[in-house]
Amino acid sequence: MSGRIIDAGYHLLDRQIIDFDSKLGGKVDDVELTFPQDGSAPYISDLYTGTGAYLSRIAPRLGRWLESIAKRLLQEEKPNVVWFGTVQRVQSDIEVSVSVNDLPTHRVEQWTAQNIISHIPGASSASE
Amino acid sequence: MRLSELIHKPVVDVNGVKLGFLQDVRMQQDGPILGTWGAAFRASSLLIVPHKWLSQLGWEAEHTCGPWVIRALTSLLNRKALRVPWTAVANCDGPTVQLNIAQADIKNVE
Amino acid sequence: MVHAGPARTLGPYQSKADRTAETVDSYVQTALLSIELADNTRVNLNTLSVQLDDAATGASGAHNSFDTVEPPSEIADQLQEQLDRLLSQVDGQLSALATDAHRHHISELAQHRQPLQDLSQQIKQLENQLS
Amino acid sequence: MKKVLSTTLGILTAVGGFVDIGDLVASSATGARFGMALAWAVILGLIGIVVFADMAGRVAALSHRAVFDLIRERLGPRVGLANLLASTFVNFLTLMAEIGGIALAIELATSVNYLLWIPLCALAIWLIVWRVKFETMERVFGLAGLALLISVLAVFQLHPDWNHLTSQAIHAAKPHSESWPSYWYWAISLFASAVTPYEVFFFSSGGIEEHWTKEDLSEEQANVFVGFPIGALLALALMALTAIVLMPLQIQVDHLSQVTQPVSLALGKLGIAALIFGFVACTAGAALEAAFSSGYAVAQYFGWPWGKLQPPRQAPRFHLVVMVATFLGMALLLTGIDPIKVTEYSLIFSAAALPLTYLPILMIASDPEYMHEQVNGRIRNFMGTVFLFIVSLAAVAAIPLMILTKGGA
Repeated sequence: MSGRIIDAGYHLLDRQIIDFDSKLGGKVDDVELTFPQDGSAPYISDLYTGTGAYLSRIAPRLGRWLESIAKRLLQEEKPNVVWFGTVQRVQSDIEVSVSVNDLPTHRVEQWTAQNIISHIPGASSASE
Repeated sequence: MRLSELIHKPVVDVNGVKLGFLQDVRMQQDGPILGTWGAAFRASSLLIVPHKWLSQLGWEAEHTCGPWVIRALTSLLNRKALRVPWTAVANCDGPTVQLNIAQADIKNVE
Repeated sequence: MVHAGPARTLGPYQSKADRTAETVDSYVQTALLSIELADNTRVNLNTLSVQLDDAATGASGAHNSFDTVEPPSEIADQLQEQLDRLLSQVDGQLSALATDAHRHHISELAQHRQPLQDLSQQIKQLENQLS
Repeated sequence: MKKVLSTTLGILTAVGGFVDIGDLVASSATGARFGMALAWAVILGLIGIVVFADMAGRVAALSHRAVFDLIRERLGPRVGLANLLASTFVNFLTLMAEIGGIALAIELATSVNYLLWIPLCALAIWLIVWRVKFETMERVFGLAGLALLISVLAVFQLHPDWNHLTSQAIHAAKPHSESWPSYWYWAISLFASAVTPYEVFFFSSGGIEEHWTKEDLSEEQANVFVGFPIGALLALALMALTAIVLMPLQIQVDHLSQVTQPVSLALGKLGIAALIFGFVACTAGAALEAAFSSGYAVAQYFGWPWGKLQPPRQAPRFHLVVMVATFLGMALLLTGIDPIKVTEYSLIFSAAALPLTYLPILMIASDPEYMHEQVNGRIRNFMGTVFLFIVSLAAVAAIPLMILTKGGA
């Protein structure tokens, strides 16, 4: 019985993702189970994060529709996925080794920052 | 397949007897190596519970913390929970999780 | 005037009249307290005029919502006429009071004390008959 | 002085629960109608919020996770979403009411119609969230709110019959002129407003904004045991003032201007000046608390960056939520909605949010994965369970009572 034991739903689903600099990068909205060809037990290969994956759990049709749009728009096979290989630590939150700017949720965050927030004076300076 | 499709799916034994709902999949860190993480988490067993709404209120079998009255109520409501090794799963991409053993032969694993 | 619909029996109409009288009397007492505070220069002008404005609008609001209810019978008609007369006098006094306050005629406020006290007395008598 | 300064987060949080615009009128209105008979509801609310704010503060200090982040984790997306919608609606209604409250308080000082002040107040609240450091905002509004302590001075100045007041409070008897439904409606609205969920969102998120760790548990405790009792004291003082002055005159309180009369009688113009300054500070503090909580709840539920730890550019959606809530509130207020009535309607939605907020907190505070060795002891768990039951009872009774009494009429 080597290695750590977790319950996937309890320890991963809806947990906060943080990057190496402990910046917040969205929630784990779903977990990808990959079934190996040899029929052995499935393993966790990726984490899903983003509105599409989130909605798929509450309103599946709406969520999948949104995801298909994101795929076409961003020309990426799995736009809202974080490879489990980049995970550093699984505790009460999930730390990944990439920067938050490379995480899927960053696109909408970036869009809001550029198109709305930065037009207002004082957007980039720390408050005093 | 996504974990959210599995969670709360009804679990059926080899004779079609409904055993309850899948609350969660226990994972053991002995899968293939993934990047800097190391060995991936591989499914080792699954937990079958009688009512799915319990975990929606945060009253999950085996994980509920809090005052004893809440813990007592949760374990009472989940007393029929069953933990079955993943090897007992025949297939799980249909509308139910189909097991390859009968209810009688299920022995509760840790 | 838009009628909010007749109150079928005397009971509900009477309790509506009783509640209206109670509310208006509360505003009259509020105004009387403001006058006393102004007399002893214990309240600044701005707060005083807001107090008296609120009392005036509050009382006339209660009066209007009472008038929208159609009295169901002759006895109720008599009650409505009696209360309506009192409420109209109250409205007159309170709006004059509020105007005086806005014009900073503080010395003139005291002249409204006696009429308001009489009106409050009459409203209380009417309330005792009703409940 | 350092000690007092370090408890301003608790004071500011308590302001939202005990002396926001709804409570300023509600405490005064219940004093004028029931005397001190409903004092027990304020005390019960105080104990309840102390129990849960302390737990939420400890969770924040130990796990560095704020309340709404944990609510979704514990209850899952669907039930978590139901709580998010209910809480966000309460936060929004409260924010709107508080902006109106600031304007009403300024109107008392200037007699210029409150509607004219609303755009300015909304802009000021948004600007503070946008530019001012969290600690600075907390110090300024936490301390400024203490101006309301003038009401405590006024009570003593009136030399009341203390035995009569205390016996009213102890017997908690319903005056014969009042009906039981309205007695219980006002009791529940006083209790529910003392334990409103956004206090716990604000307090726990504030703890993280202040970088609380295990070493800051004593500061967290000071905030809870200084801040909230002061809030309750202010609410009880306002209740006593109207019980002493307005109840004998059979004056019913439904305007902020009436709340100033007892202090004016006791302390004259200086008293009113301090009281109105206290009104502005408290309603502004409550508005900031509601504005921040609107952003906190939504951002923490979705895992977005939140709070004042970084410039607005790096927490864009958090600031967007606060901005939309503030200016939408302003727009609705300009249509003439009565700010004081708005807080009563928010009671309905807090009915749903109350149990779904405090159950997860109670569970996580006993979970070693989050609290390590600081898990709840027997006393905290016992008090937590008792108040979870009381809060759920109040939540269930709130809506029917509101309908029965047509809003406490």
